Formats: sequence, structure tokens, C-alpha cells
Amino acid sequence: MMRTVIPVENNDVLGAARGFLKQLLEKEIVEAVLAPMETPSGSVTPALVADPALLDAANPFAPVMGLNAARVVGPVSAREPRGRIAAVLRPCEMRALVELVKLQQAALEDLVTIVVDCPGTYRVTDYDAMRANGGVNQDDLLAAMQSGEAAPREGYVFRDGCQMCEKPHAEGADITFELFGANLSAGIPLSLPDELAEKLGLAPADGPGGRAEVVEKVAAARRQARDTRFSEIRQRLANEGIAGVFASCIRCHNCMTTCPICYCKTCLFKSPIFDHDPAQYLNWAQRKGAYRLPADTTIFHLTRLNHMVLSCIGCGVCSDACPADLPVARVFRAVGQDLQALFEYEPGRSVDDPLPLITFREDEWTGVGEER
Amino acid sequence: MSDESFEPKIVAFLCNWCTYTGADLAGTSRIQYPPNVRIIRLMCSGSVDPTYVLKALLDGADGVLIGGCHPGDCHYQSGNYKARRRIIALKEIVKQAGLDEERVWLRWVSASEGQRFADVVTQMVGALKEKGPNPLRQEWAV
Amino acid sequence: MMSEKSKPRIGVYVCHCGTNIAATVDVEAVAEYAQNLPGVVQARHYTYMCSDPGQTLIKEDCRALGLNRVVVASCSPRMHEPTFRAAAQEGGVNSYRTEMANIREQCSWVHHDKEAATRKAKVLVASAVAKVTHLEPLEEREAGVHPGTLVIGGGVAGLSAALDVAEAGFPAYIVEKSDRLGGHVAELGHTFPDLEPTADWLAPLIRRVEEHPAITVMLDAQVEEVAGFVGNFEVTVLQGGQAQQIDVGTIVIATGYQLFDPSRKPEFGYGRYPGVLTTWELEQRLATGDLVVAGRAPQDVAFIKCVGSRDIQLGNPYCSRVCCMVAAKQAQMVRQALPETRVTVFYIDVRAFGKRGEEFYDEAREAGVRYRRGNVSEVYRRGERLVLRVEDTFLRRTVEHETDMVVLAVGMEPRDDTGVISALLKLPRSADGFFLEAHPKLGPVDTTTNGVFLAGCCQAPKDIPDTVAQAKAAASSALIPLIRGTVPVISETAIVDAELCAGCGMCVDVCPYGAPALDPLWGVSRINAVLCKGCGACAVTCPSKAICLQQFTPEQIMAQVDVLTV
Amino acid sequence: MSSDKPAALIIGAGIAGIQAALDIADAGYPVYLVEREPSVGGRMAQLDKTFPTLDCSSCILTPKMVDVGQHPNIRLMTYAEVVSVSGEKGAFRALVRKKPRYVDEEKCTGCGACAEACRMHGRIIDTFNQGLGMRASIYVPFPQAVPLIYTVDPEACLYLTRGKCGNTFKCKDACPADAIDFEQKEKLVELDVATVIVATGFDLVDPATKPEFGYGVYPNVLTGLEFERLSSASGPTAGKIVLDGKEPEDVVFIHCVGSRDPHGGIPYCSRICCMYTAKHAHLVRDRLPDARITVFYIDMRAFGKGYEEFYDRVKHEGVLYRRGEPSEVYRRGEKLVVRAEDTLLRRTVEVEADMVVLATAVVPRADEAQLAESLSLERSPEGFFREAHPKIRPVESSRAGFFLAGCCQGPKDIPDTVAQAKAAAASAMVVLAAANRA
Amino acid sequence: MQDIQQFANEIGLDLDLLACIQCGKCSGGCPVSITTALNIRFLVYESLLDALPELVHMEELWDCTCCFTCVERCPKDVRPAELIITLRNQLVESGKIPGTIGEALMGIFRQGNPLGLAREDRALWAEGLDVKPAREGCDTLLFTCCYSAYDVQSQPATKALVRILHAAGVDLGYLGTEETCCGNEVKRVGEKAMFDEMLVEEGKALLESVGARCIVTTSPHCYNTFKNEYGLEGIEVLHYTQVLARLLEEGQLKLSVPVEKTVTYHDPCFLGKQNKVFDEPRAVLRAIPGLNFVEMDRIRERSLCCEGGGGRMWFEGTNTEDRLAFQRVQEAVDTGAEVLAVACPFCLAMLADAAKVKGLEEQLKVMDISELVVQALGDGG
Repeated sequence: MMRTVIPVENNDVLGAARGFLKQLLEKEIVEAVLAPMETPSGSVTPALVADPALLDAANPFAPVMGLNAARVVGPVSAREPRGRIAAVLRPCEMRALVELVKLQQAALEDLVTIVVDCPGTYRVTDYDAMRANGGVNQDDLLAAMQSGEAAPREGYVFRDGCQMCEKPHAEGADITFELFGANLSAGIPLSLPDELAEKLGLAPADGPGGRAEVVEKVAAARRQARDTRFSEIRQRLANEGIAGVFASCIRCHNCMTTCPICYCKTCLFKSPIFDHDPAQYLNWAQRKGAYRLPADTTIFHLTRLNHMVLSCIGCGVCSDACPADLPVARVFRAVGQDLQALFEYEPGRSVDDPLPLITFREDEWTGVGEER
Repeated sequence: MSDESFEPKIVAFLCNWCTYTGADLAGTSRIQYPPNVRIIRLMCSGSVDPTYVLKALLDGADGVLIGGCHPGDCHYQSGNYKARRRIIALKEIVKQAGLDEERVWLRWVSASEGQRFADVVTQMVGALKEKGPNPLRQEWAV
Repeated sequence: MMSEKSKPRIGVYVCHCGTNIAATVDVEAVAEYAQNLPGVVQARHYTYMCSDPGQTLIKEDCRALGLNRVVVASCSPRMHEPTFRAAAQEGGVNSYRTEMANIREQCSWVHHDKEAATRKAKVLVASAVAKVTHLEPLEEREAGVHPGTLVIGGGVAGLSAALDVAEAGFPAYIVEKSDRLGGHVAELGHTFPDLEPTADWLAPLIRRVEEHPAITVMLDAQVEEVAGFVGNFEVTVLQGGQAQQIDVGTIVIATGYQLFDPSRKPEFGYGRYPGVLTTWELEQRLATGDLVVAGRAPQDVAFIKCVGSRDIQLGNPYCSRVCCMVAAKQAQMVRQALPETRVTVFYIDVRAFGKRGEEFYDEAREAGVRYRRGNVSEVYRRGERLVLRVEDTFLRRTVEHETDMVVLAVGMEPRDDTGVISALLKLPRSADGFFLEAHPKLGPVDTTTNGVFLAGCCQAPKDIPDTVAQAKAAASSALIPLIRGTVPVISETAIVDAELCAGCGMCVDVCPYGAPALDPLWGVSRINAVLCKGCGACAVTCPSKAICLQQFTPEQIMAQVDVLTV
Repeated sequence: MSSDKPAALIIGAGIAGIQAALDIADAGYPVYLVEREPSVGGRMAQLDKTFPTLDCSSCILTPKMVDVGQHPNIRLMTYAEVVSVSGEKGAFRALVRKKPRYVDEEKCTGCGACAEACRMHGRIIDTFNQGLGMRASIYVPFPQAVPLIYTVDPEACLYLTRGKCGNTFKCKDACPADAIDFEQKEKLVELDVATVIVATGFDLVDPATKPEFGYGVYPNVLTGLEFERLSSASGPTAGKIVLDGKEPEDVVFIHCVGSRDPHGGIPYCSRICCMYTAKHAHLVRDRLPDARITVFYIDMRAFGKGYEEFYDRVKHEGVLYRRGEPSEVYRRGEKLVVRAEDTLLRRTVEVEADMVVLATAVVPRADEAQLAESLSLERSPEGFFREAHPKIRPVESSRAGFFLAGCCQGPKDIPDTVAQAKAAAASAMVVLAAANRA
Repeated sequence: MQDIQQFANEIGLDLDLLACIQCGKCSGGCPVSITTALNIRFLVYESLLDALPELVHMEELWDCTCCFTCVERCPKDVRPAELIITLRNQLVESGKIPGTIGEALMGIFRQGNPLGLAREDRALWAEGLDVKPAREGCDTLLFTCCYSAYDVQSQPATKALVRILHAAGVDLGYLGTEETCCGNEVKRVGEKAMFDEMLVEEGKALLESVGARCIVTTSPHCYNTFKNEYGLEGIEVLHYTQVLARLLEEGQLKLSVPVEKTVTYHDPCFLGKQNKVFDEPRAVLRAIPGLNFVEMDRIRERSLCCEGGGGRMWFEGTNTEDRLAFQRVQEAVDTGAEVLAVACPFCLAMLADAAKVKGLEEQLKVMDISELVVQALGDGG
């Protein structure tokens, strides 16, 4: 890996980044770039861009997250034949991508991953409101990367997932945009493989030091915020039980639909297994006196926990998508924290870490099951 | 706390080769144990889907017993090792979700351990009586 | 939703099993209860459902009432599932649409309380009905067979089994750990109950094996790995550091036993007094004619029986079956060799049960061998001689019996490497440590692993006639698939619904047999049914349940759970 | 039954014959299974539980009986006897006499209407139940019989013995299938077979040859087999251990009745009595928890897998084992008295009993000598068929191509019988395979 | 039979009469079976038959030394000696016990020792030895057998042991006059109630209150009951020979002065057979420079009982002519040993007395192992 700096002129950080992406196409390093693009109406959405000219609309720094882009990397990368693609991702999206690769829903073979340090993002609704009402403070956020004190625009908050994200920094990608600790008006520091640098004509250059410290500062604050949320949600789970916490769930499955890890074609809970006979509902109602509908809400969440929580990378889009405003991400992240610790598993870290539930060691938990 | 008249209901998922056979052996040996356990035969403890366990708990089973071969004895080589991880994960989730993970028991009982099977059931019934009924049995909003 | 055609029409059959069930469970009430369960068309009870009239009852109902599913509430499915599946099939119901409620082993035999047992039996029947409602028909399947049998162990058991297989025209491979054939028996000079020199019959047996064109003998060899299944085992044998693969259809385990080490019974002073021998050591001495102890022929020889057998404290509660006769043989031979020597056998019970066994015991006494009833407690020295301290329970007196030679009739134990073979072939062991037969009477040489059979003392102690008979029995079981040329393979395999499969490949990772693989074109999992052993590991791993194990689908099991939690 | 392959003949359809037949048939060879009784099952069908696991005999046996009845490669010939076998290994010709059942095997449905109607219903001693119950002249030996076809007992039928049964055949009138046929005659059938397995089983010594035990004098002195029927759920008392309507308080078992007794009985050990007595003692304890149970023994021979453990278990259930062979049984008031020296006490004792069970010796079948002659088989001195070599050829008989299975070669318990039957099957398969190649 | 079995279970014994197959292994190994009328196999049989004679007439019940050879060897795990303990308990309940045993029990009840000597005098042996009172806190608590404390024949061994432990730098404390009989024999003569309710209940609290890491006993009898029957929490119980062997191995105890003697060793039943401590006493003797260690024939699991256990210290037995100790000292002499080493105050008393009666005193000195070790200490002692 080589460290280098992309020059920034006239304080146009975005322009410099767009220029870099264009180079990838122009130098035929990739055939298309998957990047957040500003639509003519001003919204931001991922798009697969083949024409370098259109990359003028790309915005790798747009502080908004409607979906986890790992979900859209899958379809364009998973199977052959496929093109060579560069994908611009947030750190949480990169982690999700790693998990999806393990689940064979995406492949890294012909993919150049570009991950950008993330100061935090707004919900789509907030982002749109901000645009209509004085603009998004994207430049302020970029400027604040140096100190790590990026703050949302007054009157707005970052997404709940971002507020408790302790891994906002880019890592594990082919190309990392290392914004934390950098004075971006002086250039964008990045790391990339030597052969890519050579093709792009980039020479090694040391960026500013101190990224690690800034990242740690941001992460520490996030951890604090996270832990507060975790202890609060754990308390609620203990008191109300999961059924209580999810009492107002309407079983719309939005959390599952937006979850980058939930990769099933058809969810078990939409299959005939949970399509009960009418008489069965009556039977249950008679058995318990009453029966909550839609049915199987609690077991849906518990099973989803069971299926994916070890791989939960904490992007938090599930909460954003919930029409009932349930603390889905908090629950999943809190439960995930314990489970991941139990199996010493860090989702998104490396494609070489096996998924915990399809492997085992003979010499672990040897006392379990042998109790006399 | 314990209610003398309370008879816990235990749903047991037993592997065909070891624990189910062990339960049969308890029978052929006429070893007595409490009638609270209702057995579902599966081929391997490694095929006990956590969803089954969750369903049993949410439906109001007072206990769920998962029985398999001792480590190293799995008829399918490693099903029980995988089951061990899966059930440990499940119990953690159950606990975190505010349910009672102590109602879920994983026990290795071999085909020759009829007495152990009876002992496990006896112990489990005792422990569940101590705990009292599964509150979810009466809970309609799950 | 159920189509009209497969709409359940269930027959429920509650067995009394004589009084085995009926004495504890109110079978009539159970049948009455079953009659009202959803989908049940007919519920009956009968003394013995497994009997011909019982089965006829089921078959006739199937036809007359147009049943499409059958539930039998009786014993364990491990006992009679094949019986009732066949009966249903004959009645026109797909055999896989039968389900058993185990109300004997898991109900009537383990509960005294009649009310509770009846209640439980009802629930178990309801659970079976719930499951059978969701069962789908399956077809019987067969697989080809590698013609040949692997015999592990080259003792008398292994030799006998191999010879039968070979004589019937199939290759047999004997894998023997040591450098010679014949096992323990080759170390015996003579055999009871006729004092025949062992070599007279063993040498021709070995020669026949060695010269048989269909038998391959591999000495100094051991089985390293066994893959595959009945009819299609792939065995890796290690011989002289070289691994080679043998494909066979069946396997006979004839690994034998090891002798009890009497130093675990310190009271006998074995290893401390040169005059204390094991029966094995005396056998060697008798062969060479060297019976001298401490420089002279013994004037008194005493045998101690049950050394390492019938001993709960040692963890060997079982009888070793041969020691009584071994002692009777050696006692007679000592009398023959040294007519002036007093020979005494100390015993608890004389177990002379085999053909000509009692007569042989009679002959020993006629030959002047004294039998005294008492379990010797201790051996110590007095001057040049040894003293046995023992209560003669007929005299009701503890005596000190002075002697010159003490012979310990050591019992048999499972070999130390029983665990290795057990792990290799997934064979369970019984409480005594020997291999566990599938059923002591239904299948005394079968194991829980199809196609693997037991011969000789690896299953339990045995004398030579019983060992040979059992070895030939194992050969019979081993020959059946070879002669047929096909073996039935399980139908209850995993299947994939390609519509649901997202191609994550976790099933491929968890399957120990390599049955699932991702289709490179479609990116979905496919299962090679021949390789699938039906464990269900893939199904439980698949989050969308695109894979299901037939006969154990989520619908079926959740329907059971639903009933059982009521 | 496929006819293009060489066939095996098996004489006797007890557990040994059944097991051998199933093995050979499973391998694809045709089997003729000839049984002289109206049903297959043999002695094992008469047993209640089996030691040491206590699984019920019916539960193990009846499915195998059903299997031989239905197996496509097995031709069952019940109520038939082998008259002679000529030829040699690979090419035998057997002559089989099929006795008339006086019931058409094709028509009979086993409904039992005939037996209900029979004038002798409830008046004929039920031999299957060891005389502890009664049946009709037309009968099936037990309800689970295979085939379930009724048979007229020629020695009990009024018509067959007296030539007249009232003015009308009650049975014939009752039969809805019109199956009863008094015109049936004995039939001789010739069979070509490559090999023969002899599995004719055993008899039990007549305890009257040991008059000191008072068998036949005192109704509460039983044989072990009678006890089996008494404790069997399908027996005459439906499994209740009662004599004359009363539950015994004191039960005494006596080992080695006839066995190990060259003087008055047989010189050899019958091999199974120690364990079946232990099982009986357990069954008494199970049904009558307060009974006092004493077993008199000489040597406790618990040698098989799990047997010593079973003996340990029975002792723990409070069965008293006393060493000494009783010398005499006599009456004192309401009770019987068993007189024996308890050799561990060194004292002669009198033990009171309400029921005495004799573990009678296993002996060769009464017609073993005759069978040996007609089949040209040699016998050992004690009368059982002689094996070619006790150690390496335990199932080969003295005649090439003939093999021995089960107790016709010597006493054996069920596991050993099944193993030996399979061994005989293996030897037979070797012959069949050779004949098939030829 | 059921009565006896039930009674045995009620008093916490694992006796299993029904398991018995009358093989005679117990009676064959019973050390007093030849010299007395006691036939334990037959007692079990009579119990099974409900044919026991009246217990008061069975004086031989008191011959049992509770060596537990029968228990160790019984193939069916009947635990025959526990039948005797059971029957003794029944006798005790009805007050029918030999007078000398009654006196010993009274002594324990009143003064905390079977000798009936004054409690205040229990610590007299320690005068001048500077043993720290346990109350001041100690790592190792020395527990002296009543005989080690009071019996003049045993006291030298006790003193020697203290010197050795001090020389090895062990932080040693003792209970002084607070020390009370361990009750091992009390339990075995059938005084279950006194053992449980008085000795264990009070003794356990007392021993645990010291806060020592380990307890070292002079007697195998105290060792046995503390280790196996008291249920002491967090305290290691050791016989002194185990401590010495450990100190020697770790180099904390150094023996430099040669003791030029031929020595043999007698295994105490409560240390050897019952607790499988065979090697440590031998290791200690072998570590003594100059000492020529020889073995008798009947050793370890086959050691002959001295007849001092199971209350026999307080009851002579029905055969005073053929005492096993006579046989034992002769066996020791036959090895050519000058010293018969013992590791138990009972063995010391029984064997020393036997040597005296048999006139072997000149040839054979009966000594405790600690008395030999202290000689090898040199100045350190």
C-alpha cells in the first residue's frame, strides 16, 4: 500500500475527489464506478457510472444514508460475468460488504473498494429538509475532519446509528480516503495499492500525521454515546422483554428489507411456514385468551437476531426505516455486542474470519452439556 | 415461589442416535422419571433450529431440552459441536431479549445413559418447579 | 394450503403391547382422544399392533377408509418403524407418511402414575398426528455396492468371517495390527473342552485364509480412515507407512480384547512373587513344559478365578465367560503334567455352560482337581511358599492355603484402542466399554452404523465356539448387501427449493459429507442425494429454509411444538 | 419367489429358523421354511419378557414372524414336516409332508368364528399356554400366529376322532369364508434345494422325572415355561401372577432341575436357566412387590453380555439367592415346604412357598433321534445334533450341505441362537453362491 | 435385612447388603477372621436371611478393627465393615457396649480424650518446644492425636515432629488444651450421634476458625476423618509423613546426620489401605542418610493390621493369645531390621507392646518415623 495525497485546489475537496474517480475510468482501471450521485433534484443515491463526465455529480462526502450501499454492490459483483468496478463506500458499508462476501452475496475479485472516513450522516428526511432550508453543512463537516469535531447543523442530528458508531474510519478497503486529522484544503490523504498508484501517476507522499488520534477521539465519544444507549436498551429489554420493546411493531419487514446482512431471497417469515391456517389463529386465541396480530412478531425479531446479529455491522439503517420508530438498531447492536464478544467475532473485519455458526472447535465450552 | 401443583411442560428435541436411544434405554430399563417431558425426535442435535426453541418458549413451554451425543460421538461427525455453538448463541440472545435462558437446557446423553437421561429430566423438572410457570404461557402479546 | 387430494385422512393405531402399555396407559381413552384430532378418520386400539392381525387391521383400514396417513402409538420407532411403514405401504399409504408415537419406552415404561401417563400418551399421539399431517410421500432409493468386505482384526473371529465372505465369492481384506494371524488364540497351547492342541485346528484355518485367492491379508496394518456408507465404504489402510485405499461394501469389526492386568489387584502380589502367574503365562509354561517355581516342581498349585471380572469396584461388572473353563483346562493339564501335585481351584460360581462344559468340569474334578468355594482375598509369603488367605465358604472358615504356584484367571477387557475404532466408524460402546450391538436379540452382530458388523470379543467376552458362530453371523450380515448388489439408502435426504436459495453456501460449509454444492450457473445449492446422510445440518443453517430435511421440515416440527406446548 | 436361483430348506421356524430364513432371503435366494406347528414362532413365542433387557418377546419376535410371512423370497410351509432329504450338497431333494389343516389356507381369514362355534370351545387343553388355559378343537395357537389360519386339532375334533359331531358341523356353519374342508388329505411335496438348515429347537425335561419336587402332585409347582405363560400379558391370566385366584406370598425358584445331573437327568448345563430364573424372580418382584422370593442355586451362571449386571440388579430388588440344590418339596398345611441344605449356612433349611418354579433342563426334542435318522445326521452323546468341529465349524453338521442353527445343536440363549442362526445362514449362502455359479 | 439396611442408610453408611454374592472375599481378607469368631461374610448372609443371633451375645462384633480391607476388596461394593459399624450403632443405642469402650467414650465426652485425662494437661508435652498457639495465626496447624499428646510412649514422636517442622521453617501452630479427640474411632465403635453432634460439629468450627492453610496430623486416624468425613472447607489435610516427604522434596528439610540402622516399615491401615498413602513414609525413610531400608512381605495394600483401630485400643478383643501384632513384630525381625518404623500412635502402642511381650525388645525397637528423622537433623534439631 502506498500513502499519497490528492492535491486540492481552491478548497474544492469534492472536485478533487471527483477528479480521482474520473481518473479510474479514464485510465481504464475500472469499467464503472459505483458512487453516491446527486440527482438532478438534489437527492443522493448510489449509481453505477460508466461515463466519466457524469461523475461530476458524484458526491462521496454527501452526509446522508438512506440505504447501506453494500446491498447494491452485491448484484453488480456477485457472479460472473461481471465488469471491473470501483465502489465508493462508507466504513459501515465496507463492513457489510465483507460479511456479504462471506455469504457469497458479493465478490471482491473484480472490485476496487474505496472507503471514505465518515463524520456522520443524516437521515434522508433530514437531509432533504436541510436542502430545502438553508443547505447541507457538507463543507463544514469536511473542514471539521481535521479536528474530529464535526457537528450536525444546528437543529438537526446525525442518524442514531452514526451517533453510536465507534468505527467511523475507513479501513480494509483497496483505497481509503483518510479524512480524519487532515486539513483537506491542503489535499486529500489516501492509501492505495502501489500498482494502482502507478497507473494513476501518483507518487508517495506523507499526509498529515495524527489521524489515529483523531479517530480515537471520535470513537471514544461515540462509544460513550453507544454505551449509554446500550445500557438504556438493555434495561428496557430486561424490564419489558423483547415483546414489550417491539410491542408496536407492525411487522412491515422494513428492518429486514433494509438490513444489508439479511440476504435471503424470501424471508422465512414470508414463507408458507408462517402462513398459518385460519383455524390455527383461532386455536391460539382460545389457548391464550387473545392473540396478537400480526402474528409472530416477536419470533420474527428473535429469529432475525439469531440469523444475523453475529454479522451486524451497526449501520443502523433498520431504525431509520422503521415506521413505528422502534429502536431496532439499538437492540440489535446491543445483543450483537455480547454475542460477538462470546464468539470473539468482529463482523466486517476480514473475509478470512469464518462465520461463527458454521464452524466450531472441539476444545471449546467443553463443560457445556456435560452438567451432572 | 414454587407452586406445588405446577407441573412444568418440557419440550425436548433429542437426537435420534444418542439421547433418543438413551431415553428408550431408560424405558427398557424401567427407570422412572417425571412425565413432564415431551420428546420430538430429530436426527441430530445439530439440526435443532433455534426457531423451534423460540417457538416453544413463546408458546409457553416451561422448558426446552436439547439432547445430543457427547462431543466426539456425533453420528454425523460434528453436528453436536455445531449445535453447541448454536445453542450457546441462542441462549445468549434469549437472555439479552429479556427471556429466561435457564429454561433452555443442552445436555449430552449417550445411547447407553438411560439413567442419565432420567436424571436430567428429573433435575430439569425440579429446577423448573423452582422457577414456576413460563410467564409467556399467559402472555398474548408476543 | 393443502390440496384436496392430499387432505389428511389419518388412521391412528394405539397398541396395548400386551400389558406393557395397557397396564399404565388407558389405551382406550387415548384412541378415543385421537379420534377427535383434526384429520383423524379412524382411531383404534389393539393388543399387539405389530402382530399379523394388528398389521392387517392397519392395512385394511387404509384401503377401506382411503387413509393417506398412519400414526401408530406403540413402542420406539427404533423398534418397529420399518414394520409399520411396510404395513402402511401395503395398505396403499406411502410408507413415509407414517409416524410413531413412542408411548412405551418413553411413557408407559417410565411412569407409574396412570393418569399422568395417559395424559402424556395423548399429547404424544397429538404430536404424531400433527407431524404426519405435514408429511410428504417419499420414494425408496437404492445404491450400488462395492463387492467386498473389510475385516478388521485377524484373530479367529476375523479369519472365520473373512473365509465365509470369500467362500461365497467376494473379496475379503483382513487388516491385522500385528505381524501374524491368529490373535490371542494362537497363543493357547490347548483348548477346552476337549484339550485339543490349538494348532491342530488353527493352523489349517490360517492356511486356508492365506491360500484363498479372494482374501487379501494385510499384516502390520491399520485402518486409518473410513469414508462413505453401507455398500460404498472407502477405507484407507496404513501399512508400512504406506496408505492405500480399499473400496468395500461392508465392514466386520473383529478387533478382539485385551487381558486384564492383575497388577491392578495388588492383593495378589502379581509381579512381586515369581510364583504368581496369569492363566496366559501358565499357558506358555504348559506349552514348554516348564512348570518349575523357585527351582522345583510345585507341590501345590492354586487357581484364583474372577480376577478382573465380576468386580464393580474395578469397573468390570461383567463375567468374562471363559475363565472358569480356562482354569478347568489348565488345572487338568497341571494334574496330567504333575500327577503328584495338589491342584485347587478357588471359585465363586463355576460357569461351565457351553456344550460339553459341565462334563469338562466333571472331568476336572474326576482328575483330582479340588474345587473350593471362596474368593481369595490375599496372597503372601511364608518361607519358601505362598499363602492364599481365603474363606472356604462351605467350611465357613477362613483358611491359609499354602501353595507354590498361584494362577490368576484373568478376565477380558475392551482393548485400549476400542475408542479409536469407535471414533473411526461412529460406533457406540456399551457401559462395559465393549462395542454396542444394535440390539442384543434382533441384531446381535449389527451396529448402529449400517454395513458395519461385530464379530467376537470386541462385542463382549466369548469362548471360541461362540466367537466363530458370531463371526459367521457377521459374515452373513456382511454378505447380504454383496450378494444383492444393492443397498437401500435413506430417502429422508435434504432438498433445496431453488426459488428460495440465495446461494450463500453455508450449507456447503457445514455438510460433513460434501452433499450440497453451489451450482456454478445458477448460484444456488444442489444436493447430491447419494452423499446426503440426512443429518439436517444444512437445513438448520439455511436462514430462509430453502433447504429442508425431508421428514423433519420446519412445518412438521413446528406443528409438533405447537401441540406439545399446550 | 424367484425360481432361477438355488434354494435353501430350513426345518423349523422358531427364532433360529426365522432369522436364518430372513438372512438368506434378504440376500436374494429362495427359502422354504418348514414348520410342523400351525404357526411359526417356536418357543420364543411362548415367552413373556427376555433377559437381560426385559424387552417383551412378542415385540421382538412378531415383526420377524410377519417378515417371514410376507417376504417375497420365503415360502412358508407350516403344519408340515420334512420326511426325507436325498441327494448331496448343492442338489438335494426334500420330501415334505403337508398335514391337513382341514381348513383351506387360501380362504381362511383368521376371523375365529369357527372356534367360537366349536362344540369343544373352552374344553381342550391349550398346549401353547402349557395347559394353563383352554381352547377349542379348531384353533390358532396364539392370536399373533403367522399365518393366521385356523387348524383343526385331529386329536381333539369330535368329527375326526368319532366320525360324528352332532347333526351339523358347527364350525363349517359358522365359517363366513367357507374355508373348512374335512376332505383335506395329507400332501407330499418335493422340493429341490441346494442346502438345508436344521433348526428344530429343543424340549424341556419332564419334571415328573424328578419326583422329589412334587410336580404334578402339587398344582403350585410349575415349570419355568408355565411361569412364562402365567406372567405373559397374552397368557391365560393376562399377566397376573396368580394361582387358583391367589397371589403367592412366598415364591421359590429351583435351578438345575434335570440339568447337571447325570444320575437322574442330563449331565450338561442347560445354559439358560440361571438367567430366565433371574428374569422370573424379577417379574415376580415387579408384579408382587411384597412377595418373598428365594432362588436356590448351585452356581450362578450369568455369563453373557449384561447378565452379571442383571443378576446384580435382581439381587438389589430383594431376591434372596441361597446356595443349595433343594432335595425335596412337600406340603405343610396351606404351604409347600422346600427342603434344602443352605451350603453357605451349613445347615438344612425348610423354606415355605406358595409357588415353586422349576428351572427344567433343555433336552433334545423327543423326535430328534428319528429326525437324525431320516436326515442322516449324527448326534452328540447327549443327543443334540453334532457339529463338525466344536470350534471352527460350530454350525456345520455331520452331513455336507446341512447346517445347524439354535438349540437343536445344544442349549442356547436367544442372542447366541440368533448369532448361530445367522452363522448357519452364512454357511448356507456359501453353498448357494457356489450352486448359483455352477 | 431391610431394617439393618435402612438403619445403615439412616446413619449415613453406604452398606449395600443386597449386592452380596457371598464370595468370601471379605472374610478371606479379614485380619481377625482366623484368630476370632468374626466371619463378616457370614454376618452379611445372616443379615440377608434375617437370621442374626442376638447382638449382645456376639462379642466378636467388637473384634473388628475397621481396617476396611473387606471394603477395599469387595468386588460388589457391599462395604461389609459398615455392617459391623451398623450393628455396633444398634448396640450403642441400647447401651450394650463393652465397659472399656464405654469408659473411653465417657473420657472423650468429659475431657476430650479417650484416656479420660484432664483437658488442662493436654499441652504438657509441648513445654519448652515453643510451639505457637494457633490463635496467633499460622500457616500449618498441628493436630495431635490424643495418644500423641498424652501417652508417654508417643510423646517423643510428637516432640520430634515439632522439632523437624520448626527446623524446616514451617509456620506451625497448635490448639493446646482446646484440642479435642477427632472421633474417628468414636464413629467406628458405633457412637454416630456423639461423633456428628459433638465432635464434628464443634471440631469443624474450631479447626476452620484457625484460618490455617493446612492441618497436619500425627495420626492416620485423625487424618482419615478430617479428610474424608469432616467436610472441611478450604483446608488441606495431611498426614505428617506427607508433609515431611514434601519438605524433603522441596529442599526445605535437609537431613545430614547418618542414622546407621536397618529399618522396616509397617503401613497403618488408615493411612495405607484406606487412603492409599504408601509412598511418602517410605520416601522419608529412604531420605535418611545411612539408613538401610528393608521391606517386610506383607506391605502396602496387603499390610497386616496391628489391631489398634476401630475401638480396639479400648477393647482387648476375644483372642488375646494370637494377637496380630505378635505376628507382625516377628515378621519385622525376620527381615533383619533393628527398627520397626511406624507412622501411627496406635501402631506404635500395639507393636511396641507386642515386641515387649514377645521378648523381642532387644532385637527390635518400634519407633515412629519422626523419631528417626529427628536423629538425622543434627544441630537443626
